[in-house]
Amino acid sequence: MRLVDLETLAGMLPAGAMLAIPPDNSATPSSFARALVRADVRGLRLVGVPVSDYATDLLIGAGCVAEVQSSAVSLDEAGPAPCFTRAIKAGTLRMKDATCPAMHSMLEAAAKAIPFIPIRGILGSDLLAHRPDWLVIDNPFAKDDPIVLLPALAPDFAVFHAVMADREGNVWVGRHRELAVMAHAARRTFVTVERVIDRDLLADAHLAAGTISGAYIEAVAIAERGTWPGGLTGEYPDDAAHLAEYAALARTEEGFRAYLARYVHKRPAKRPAEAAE
Amino acid sequence: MRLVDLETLAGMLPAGAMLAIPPDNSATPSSFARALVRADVRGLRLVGVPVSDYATDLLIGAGCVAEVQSSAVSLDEAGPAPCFTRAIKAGTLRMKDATCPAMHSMLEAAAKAIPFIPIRGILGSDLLAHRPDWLVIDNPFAKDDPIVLLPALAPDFAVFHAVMADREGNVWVGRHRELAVMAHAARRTFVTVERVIDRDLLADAHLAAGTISGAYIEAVAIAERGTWPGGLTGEYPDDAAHLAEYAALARTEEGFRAYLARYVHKRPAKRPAEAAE
Amino acid sequence: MTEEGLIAAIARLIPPARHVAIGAASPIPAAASFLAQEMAGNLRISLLYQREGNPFTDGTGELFDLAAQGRIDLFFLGGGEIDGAGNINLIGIGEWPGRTVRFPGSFGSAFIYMMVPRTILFRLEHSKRVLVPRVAHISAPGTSPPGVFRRGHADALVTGRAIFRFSPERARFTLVSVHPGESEASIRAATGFDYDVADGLAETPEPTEEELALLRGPVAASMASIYPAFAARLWPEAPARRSA
Amino acid sequence: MTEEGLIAAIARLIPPARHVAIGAASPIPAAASFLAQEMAGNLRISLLYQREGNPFTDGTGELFDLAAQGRIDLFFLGGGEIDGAGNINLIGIGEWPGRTVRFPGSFGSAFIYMMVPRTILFRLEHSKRVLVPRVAHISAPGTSPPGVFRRGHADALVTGRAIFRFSPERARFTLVSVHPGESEASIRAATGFDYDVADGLAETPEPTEEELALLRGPVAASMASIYPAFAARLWPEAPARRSA
Repeated sequence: MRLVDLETLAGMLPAGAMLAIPPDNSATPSSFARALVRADVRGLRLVGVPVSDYATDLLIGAGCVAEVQSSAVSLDEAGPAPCFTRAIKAGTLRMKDATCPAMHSMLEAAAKAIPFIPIRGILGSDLLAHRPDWLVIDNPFAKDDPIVLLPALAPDFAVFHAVMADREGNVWVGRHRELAVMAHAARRTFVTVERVIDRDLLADAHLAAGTISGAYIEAVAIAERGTWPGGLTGEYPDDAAHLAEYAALARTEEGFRAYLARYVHKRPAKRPAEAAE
Repeated sequence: MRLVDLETLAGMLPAGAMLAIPPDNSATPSSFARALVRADVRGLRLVGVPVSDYATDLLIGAGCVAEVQSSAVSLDEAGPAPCFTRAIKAGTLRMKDATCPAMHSMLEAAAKAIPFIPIRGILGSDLLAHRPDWLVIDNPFAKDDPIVLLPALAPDFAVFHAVMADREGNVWVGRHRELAVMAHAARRTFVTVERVIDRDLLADAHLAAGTISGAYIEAVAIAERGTWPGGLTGEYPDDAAHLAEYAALARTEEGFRAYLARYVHKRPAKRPAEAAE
Repeated sequence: MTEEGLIAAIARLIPPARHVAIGAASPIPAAASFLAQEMAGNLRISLLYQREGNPFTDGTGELFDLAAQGRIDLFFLGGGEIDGAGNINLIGIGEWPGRTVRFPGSFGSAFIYMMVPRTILFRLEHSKRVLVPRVAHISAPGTSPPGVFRRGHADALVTGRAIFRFSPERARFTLVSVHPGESEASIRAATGFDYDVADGLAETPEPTEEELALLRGPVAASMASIYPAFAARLWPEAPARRSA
Repeated sequence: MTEEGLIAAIARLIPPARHVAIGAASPIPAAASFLAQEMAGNLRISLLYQREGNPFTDGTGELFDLAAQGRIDLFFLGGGEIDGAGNINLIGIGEWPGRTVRFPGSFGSAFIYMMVPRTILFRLEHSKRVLVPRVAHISAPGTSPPGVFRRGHADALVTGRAIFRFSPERARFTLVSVHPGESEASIRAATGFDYDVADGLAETPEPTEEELALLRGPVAASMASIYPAFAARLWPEAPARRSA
């Protein structure tokens, strides 16, 4: 495990990479996304685990994204994702629509290194016609039982934010097991954390149960309040006012540029939230 | 969730049930197995998650078992499982041999309620010829790529031992996620625990990460030192001397009967280990 | 109809469910479920994507596994468009994937609509824009041909103006209740799809005193920890949050 | 050969692996891995089914997923029978499933033998009973036909008497080293399968001073927490366990 600073971590992500990120209700790497904008990484193929939010919309607006694969892109209570919606209407974004359990299953298949996995439902949804990579077969274990097969999805990178890492690169994610699945599925995993602790997370039985082994983690950077404006369970709440401000500004190209100037490229000293960024 | 005593819990398991139990290195329900012997439950179909140990051997010796599906049955350092070996040679036990990751995958498929799941490997193993329920198909996503499909395995019951439950039936299993898979896969789950605590396991972020929701748990019984002679991580070590004694006694039918009389039917007062049993 | 009335109307539809699950950004279904829990007692509520009151310890995928296992009796779904055959569209309008109007995306609908025995469709806006003859794109189908594994269908469609019941055999809604201030004619005028009208077409009852007391007491307290903005708006006087 | 010698001999086979995993009840492979780690530095050791030193937080299935992902470079397998084509039998002898002799069962062998790039076969007993011309039942095949997904094969077979290397192309072992006290003839007499003999057939070296010091120091300490009985027998004078 390498402990690097946030800008270095963003610089380690090559243009065109397929990058899986979780949404805010999990542990969205918002500070990392802003650092990617600053690093001007282009052509990203974003994977929502299983949906996408602010970080994805920001990267789309900043022109960093070629493709999104997700079950939904929205700002939740703050409404539709403005840059995403604009890009879809403009036809400038390749969108691979999915459904939440399919996103989970495709990543789980990659984590198990099996080439495909079946899933119930979906038959009769127009999603199928637009996912030539999803097949329908007859269940070999039954008669007249059509079922969807999904291919494994192994992202080049998984990136998420977590409360803490230890010196071995073990990362505590609590009950957010989908982050473990992401890390197992992805070829390489980067993590931003609130803090690095000196004790061994795997040595404490209570903490170990919510820990991802450092075996899966390639690099860690400290990013205090790294999910902001999202919240982090047990640490700080959502910043609903900021998300509303983002939603309002991002409604226009000019507003979005103003947002970038104010909150991404310039990092105001008066926002202690992101001192480390 | 119902909190019952151990003998009641054993009595809730019907004859002929398919019962998944983990081995000692996970959280084997040894006290529960002894209670099943006392309750004389017959015709059990045991599922090893993914292997089987003392509890399985004991139940076989006591005549409670019609079938074992497992990747291995042994007493680990204490050597071969004597009653199992005897029953196989006598042809009195239906054995469905498997391999560890297949046991995990079949249970994971049941937990996801998908009818089957692919698995790499196994091709060329004689296991396949003896598992007509395991199919080989051509991977529909590739050319000339044979792959094994396993059916989902949903046991009637999952039973395991854990450190603690709370009043809502939430059960802390720590890093033993295979116990969560078992509980998700099985139609009904019984748990024995060292103790029932008054605080809510899901309300503590550290404990919640290692907790199975009470939604999956049908009944809980207190069985102090419930994995004995196995150990329980963080609580008590293996009792290697007792396992060696079991292995020696169980080598003959007469010895096994003596073991039952001494340690199962009669519960010696001088063994504080199992006061609750 | 007041939001409290809507919540009470939905709560009455929930029994005999024993386990209801609720997706993201669904304060009214969540409040209805808490009310049904207070009324009926033995109801388990699983809230997806909520920091508080979240029973899932196996990640955000666990809800879908639970649904697939048949352990969830009732789910709530919305739709950018909902048509008279029960199809829902969360994708968009115009050329795929929504070049004219883009909705957020299908979330879990394509799966969960077919996995749970009962779904309550809920959409506050009741207009010809939302309730259409035929959705532009199907996120999740209202019915499925024989042979397709499916546990259930829409049970009801609740809007800000009325309540419909759905017949999967006929793939068709029946108007069963109009909210106060609405009429059979006003609903017909606002609905883009064709439907039947129940013989005993009723007016959706206002909440009872008991329902109101529960809403403003324990339900408000539960909601305050999960949907603080919503709870503060509806019940500014409510007691402090109770632990979920 | 002493057990320490055997451990050192196996340790020398481990590089250039960066991640080695070890199954249940394998004290000698575990000790060899700890020694290789001390010698080489950057070696990750994953111990299955051990209370201490267990890095798996996703259950006992995680090791197999790791192996499937190609994240484990080297694994150790044994066998009730091992034949000259590298097939291993952990099932038994006689009518299936082992009516004459029953072994414990196949454990993960049918999978992991095909998933990891390198496997070291280890069996202390070197006899015609164990090393047979053809195993009675195949738990895991030594080689696979073209088209079958397989990452690797046996790299070596280590017994209490000798070391063989395996050629997957020829599905055949080559004797490369005999332990002190053994000879080319004594190995031939004790081996049930046919094999080749390396041109430069060597004697397995005794452990060096450095290896012995590491074994009796840090390796003994690591082993004490994982295989206490084994460690106490081999190294009764060793320091107390260090935390894993």
